[in-house]
Formats: sequence, structure tokens, C-alpha cells
Amino acid sequence: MPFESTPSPDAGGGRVFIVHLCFPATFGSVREALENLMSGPVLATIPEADRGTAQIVLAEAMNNIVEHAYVGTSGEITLTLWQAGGEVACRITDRGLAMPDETLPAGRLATVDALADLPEGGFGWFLIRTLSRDLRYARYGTLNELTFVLNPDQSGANDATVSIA
Amino acid sequence: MPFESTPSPDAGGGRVFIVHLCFPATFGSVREALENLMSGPVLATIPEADRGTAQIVLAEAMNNIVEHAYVGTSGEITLTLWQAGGEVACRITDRGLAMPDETLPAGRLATVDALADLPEGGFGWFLIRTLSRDLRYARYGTLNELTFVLNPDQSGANDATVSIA
Amino acid sequence: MKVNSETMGDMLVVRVEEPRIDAAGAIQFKERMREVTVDAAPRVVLDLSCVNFLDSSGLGAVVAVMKLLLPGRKLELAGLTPTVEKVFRLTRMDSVFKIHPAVPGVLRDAV
Amino acid sequence: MKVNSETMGDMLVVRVEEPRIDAAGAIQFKERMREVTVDAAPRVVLDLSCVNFLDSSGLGAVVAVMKLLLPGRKLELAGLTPTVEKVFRLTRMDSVFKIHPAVPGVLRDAV
Ligand SMILES: Nc1ncnc2c1ncn2[C@@H]1O[C@H](COP(=O)(O)OP(=O)(O)O)[C@@H](O)[C@H]1O
Ligand SMILES: Nc1ncnc2c1ncn2[C@@H]1O[C@H](COP(=O)(O)OP(=O)(O)O)[C@@H](O)[C@H]1O
Repeated sequence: MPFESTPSPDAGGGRVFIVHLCFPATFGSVREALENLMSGPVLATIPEADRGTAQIVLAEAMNNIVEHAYVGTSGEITLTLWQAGGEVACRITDRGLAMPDETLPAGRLATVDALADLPEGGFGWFLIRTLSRDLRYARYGTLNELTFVLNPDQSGANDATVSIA
Repeated sequence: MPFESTPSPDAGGGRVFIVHLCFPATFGSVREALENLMSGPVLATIPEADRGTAQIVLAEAMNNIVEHAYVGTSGEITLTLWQAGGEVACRITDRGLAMPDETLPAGRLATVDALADLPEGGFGWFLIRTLSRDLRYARYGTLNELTFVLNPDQSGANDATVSIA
Repeated sequence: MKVNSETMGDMLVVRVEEPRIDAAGAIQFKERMREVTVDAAPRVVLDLSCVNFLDSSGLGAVVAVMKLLLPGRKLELAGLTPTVEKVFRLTRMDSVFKIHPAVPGVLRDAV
Repeated sequence: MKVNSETMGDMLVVRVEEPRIDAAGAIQFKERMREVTVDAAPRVVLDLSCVNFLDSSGLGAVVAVMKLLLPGRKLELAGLTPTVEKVFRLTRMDSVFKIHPAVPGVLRDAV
């Protein structure tokens, strides 16, 4: 139960917004979910820039599931967002392959000298780590669960490349 | 537990969309919630006309809470929508006054002869009854709970004015 | 509540330039309508083509405006969008108001 | 994937007329860019002012296009919207590409 601290919806005392989506793990469905989330009630009340951050992190996490967890097969993604006071907690699950070694990819940026050596991928986990906090991965039986809180403040951007498992 | 039959979000087998909002019971907050819901992921995938129906029923139910349940006081509304296969189940709660006699208003249309006698209100529960099915009201302690499934098909429009408690 | 009113022959055409007439705006709507119809022509046509949502409070306000004009003046409606049309139809108010698909042309078909 | 390309002096300006370059569209983007840059001028400016979202697949595709033009031709960027700018900045790709606030004027400041 990763979100014991998120405000209970029935506790009263303010605005709480929750959305839960379950949809097929395809790039097209991920795009559709993101587009609708951006204008929906859960993210509509946070600042425009934070909505952009939310879209980056959610896109990276869910596209990785399509690309890696369900590589060569099909399945579903569930996405749950809790928003209260502008803070957005996220839970994403799938039933595909486990993360390599059942730990989160390091997400370090590569350093290269020549333009021709620049990587065309591998930015995903770097972006997720940079723009989130309390990032956790767990595998329960066949379920992969990723939980985190959106972190629109990027002052920790440099740390994110080093302080990782 | 009114929605035992709604598909479980983790059950797999297709798209399921859930949104839960908790906000202050004011006409302005109700309007804002409705506007954002119309473009959000839970209702974005149902037909335009059904989204219109959803907006009518949800507006009537929530504005009644602002106007009657919380008359002279303030409080919160929680709204939960479940959508799967285009079918939308709804749960609305408040902690205001109970319904008169703890039953749902009949929601009959008045019949009048002169224009000057036309009512300017009392359409709310008629619209809710006409555009929903499995409509139930329950009071648990200080909590009022209204549950229903949206019924965009209006073939039962006439029945709705008679088949009521 | 933005409304635009214009006299066309024997009609006063009032166009509501808002996307909603709902519980949060019904009172302002009634007030604005009272103002613009003070010296109104015998026929007032309410153009609702910009309004994509109207709830029962909005419907009540339209009924109230119709009564304000009594006796002697008539309120007609034009340009109902689908959800607004549904509210009028379900509540049978479509039999109370003359409803035009669009604002009737003054010269062409002032019925 | 709609792109519009136009030669302006020594530049080929390619304007992406889509709101997103994401995992669902990155391959088509790369393909279209390959087509329109076949006989390109030595300087290609990618106008991203219509693009309000780009994810790491889109970023990878932009890097791939830059490499396609090697050796001899340069890819520059223009008109980054806030979220797109953030992705370039966080991944340090803003130090790899010359980034213009808007498409540089051919006569005024063809740097
Ligand atoms: N959701 C996932 N499930 C399983 N494996 C994953 C998942 N996400 C990432 N991986 C593994 O971690 C690696 C790094 O991911 P990432 O930084 O996003 O780069 P990219 O996706 O561009 O390869 C991937 O190449 C893959 O092997
Ligand atoms: N949510 C509610 N809580 C308590 N009482 C209510 C609620 N909704 C309706 N009522 C009661 O039922 C009556 C009928 O409601 P309705 O048909 O919506 O007409 P109106 O709201 O226009 O009066 C109200 O006048 C009120 O007394």
C-alpha cells in the first residue's frame, strides 16, 4: 500500500481528485490516455508546467511498459493518479516482464564525445528519476508496480543521475 | 457496496476508467468539475450525446446537494464514476441533510393549464430519474449516498414518471 | 453573463454568448434578460446557439423570463444545441416554447 | 505525420505540423524527415513551434535525424514550447543542438 499518506477521499477537508485507467498497452492507447488526462479534472487544476512534467513522466513510464515489459506480447496497463493540494501521486501496474534484476534502471545520462555516438534512447528512466520522488518498483507475483510522486521542482536534477541504486 | 458488478480495475480484459473527485459543495465547483469531466479520460471515450446525458444527470444531482442538502451551510461532495464498455456507473455522496423521509423525490412533471402557472423548478429529479437506472439513495449515519447507472436510452422516459417509490 | 441583443423588425433577438446557463449563472441570466427586454418588441427570440449546456436551473430561468414578458409579449427560442434540446424535450418544455432551428430571417420568414 | 518544408536561402526549414512527437509517431517522424531532407541544404532548421509534447522516443528520433544529416549538414531547432524545451534541457541535448527561439529570418539574421 504505497499511498497510505495520500489524503483519504472521504476524509473531507479539501479537494481530492483520483483517476484510475485500465487500457491496452499500446503506444496509441498511451497517447490517448495522456491527451485525455491533460484536460481531465485530476490534472486540470495544477499549473500548466506541472501538467507538462506529469505528461513526460507518465509517457516514459508507460511507453517503457509497452516497449519492454510487454515486448512481443500484449497486455494491459493500469494507471492511478491521486491529486490533492497540487501534489500528484502515481501508481502504474502491468503484468509483463519484470524489470531486469527486479530493480529500476539506473537512468544515467551517457557522456559521449562525437555527435555520431550520441544515443537515440535510454533517456526514459533518467527523465522519470529526475521528475519524480519516492520512486519505487515492486513485483507481486506477476504484477509490476511502479509508484512515485511527481516532482516538478528540478533543483535535484543533477543528484538524480548519481543517487541511485 | 452498490457496484459489486462493475468490472474490477485489476481484473483485466478491457478498458476501465474511474474518476473520483472530492470538492466543496458550491455551484461554481460543481460547474468546474463538470467542465473538466467532459474532457477527461473517463467520459472522453463515450459518444458525445451520452456525455451530454452524463452532464445533465450529474449537474442535477450535485446542484441539488448544494441547494438542499447543504442549505445554509457548507460541506463537500464526492463524485465517483466508473466507465467500462461505454456504461457509466456513478456514486455521489455528501454529509448534508437527509432526503425528505429518507427517500428519493418522486420527480414527476407538473401539469398546468396556464403559462403563468408553469413551474420554474422541480425538474431536477425528473431528469435524474429519466436518464438513469438502478437509482438508489441510502443514508449511512451522516453520509448521503446516491448511486445509479447512466441510461442514455430514453425509451423509458414516460415510465420514469410513474414507476417510483 | 454576456448577452447581445438586437432589434430586427418586430423581433428582439437576444443571443447568449456563454457556453452554459447553469445553477452557477441562472440568476445573472435572468437579471440580464430582465434588463435587455425592458422595452422589448412584442416578440423576443432567445438565440441559444452558443450554449452547449443548460441544466434545470437554466431551464427554470428561461421559464421565468417567459413569464416576465407576460402578458402581451412572447419568448421564442432558436439554435438549441443537442444537450439543451434534450433538456427541453424531456421536460416537455418544447411544447411550451416556439423553437426555431435558427434565428428566423426578418425579411425571409418572419412567421 | 504532417511536416511542411521550405527552402530559405541556405536553410531548409521543416515545420512539424503535429501537436506531438511521441512513441506512437517517432518512426513516422524519422521517415518523413529522411524524405524531406534527401537533397537538403547544408543547414536544416526544425521548427517545433506547433509541437507541445515530445517524449524520449521523439527526442531519440530528433537525434537520429541529426545523425542522418552527418557528415556535412547541420540540424538546428527552433520554436521549442515549454514542455519540449524541458525535455531537451534535462537531457542536456540543449548543448548538442543550436536552438533558436524562432526560425531565424533569412535576410535579417542568417547566422
Ligand atoms: N517497464 C519495464 N519493464 C521491463 N524492463 C524495462 C522496463 N523499462 C525499462 N526496462 C529495461 O531498462 C532499460 C532502460 O530503459 P530506458 O532508460 O527507458 O531506455 P530505453 O527505453 O530507451 O531503452 C531498457 O532497455 C529495458 O531493458
Ligand atoms: N440532495 C438533496 N438533499 C436533500 N433534499 C433534497 C435533495 N434533492 C432534493 N431534495 C428535496 O426534494 C425536492 C425536489 O427536488 P427537485 O426535483 O430537484 O426540485 P428543485 O431542486 O428544483 O426544488 C427539493 O425541493 C428538496 O426539498
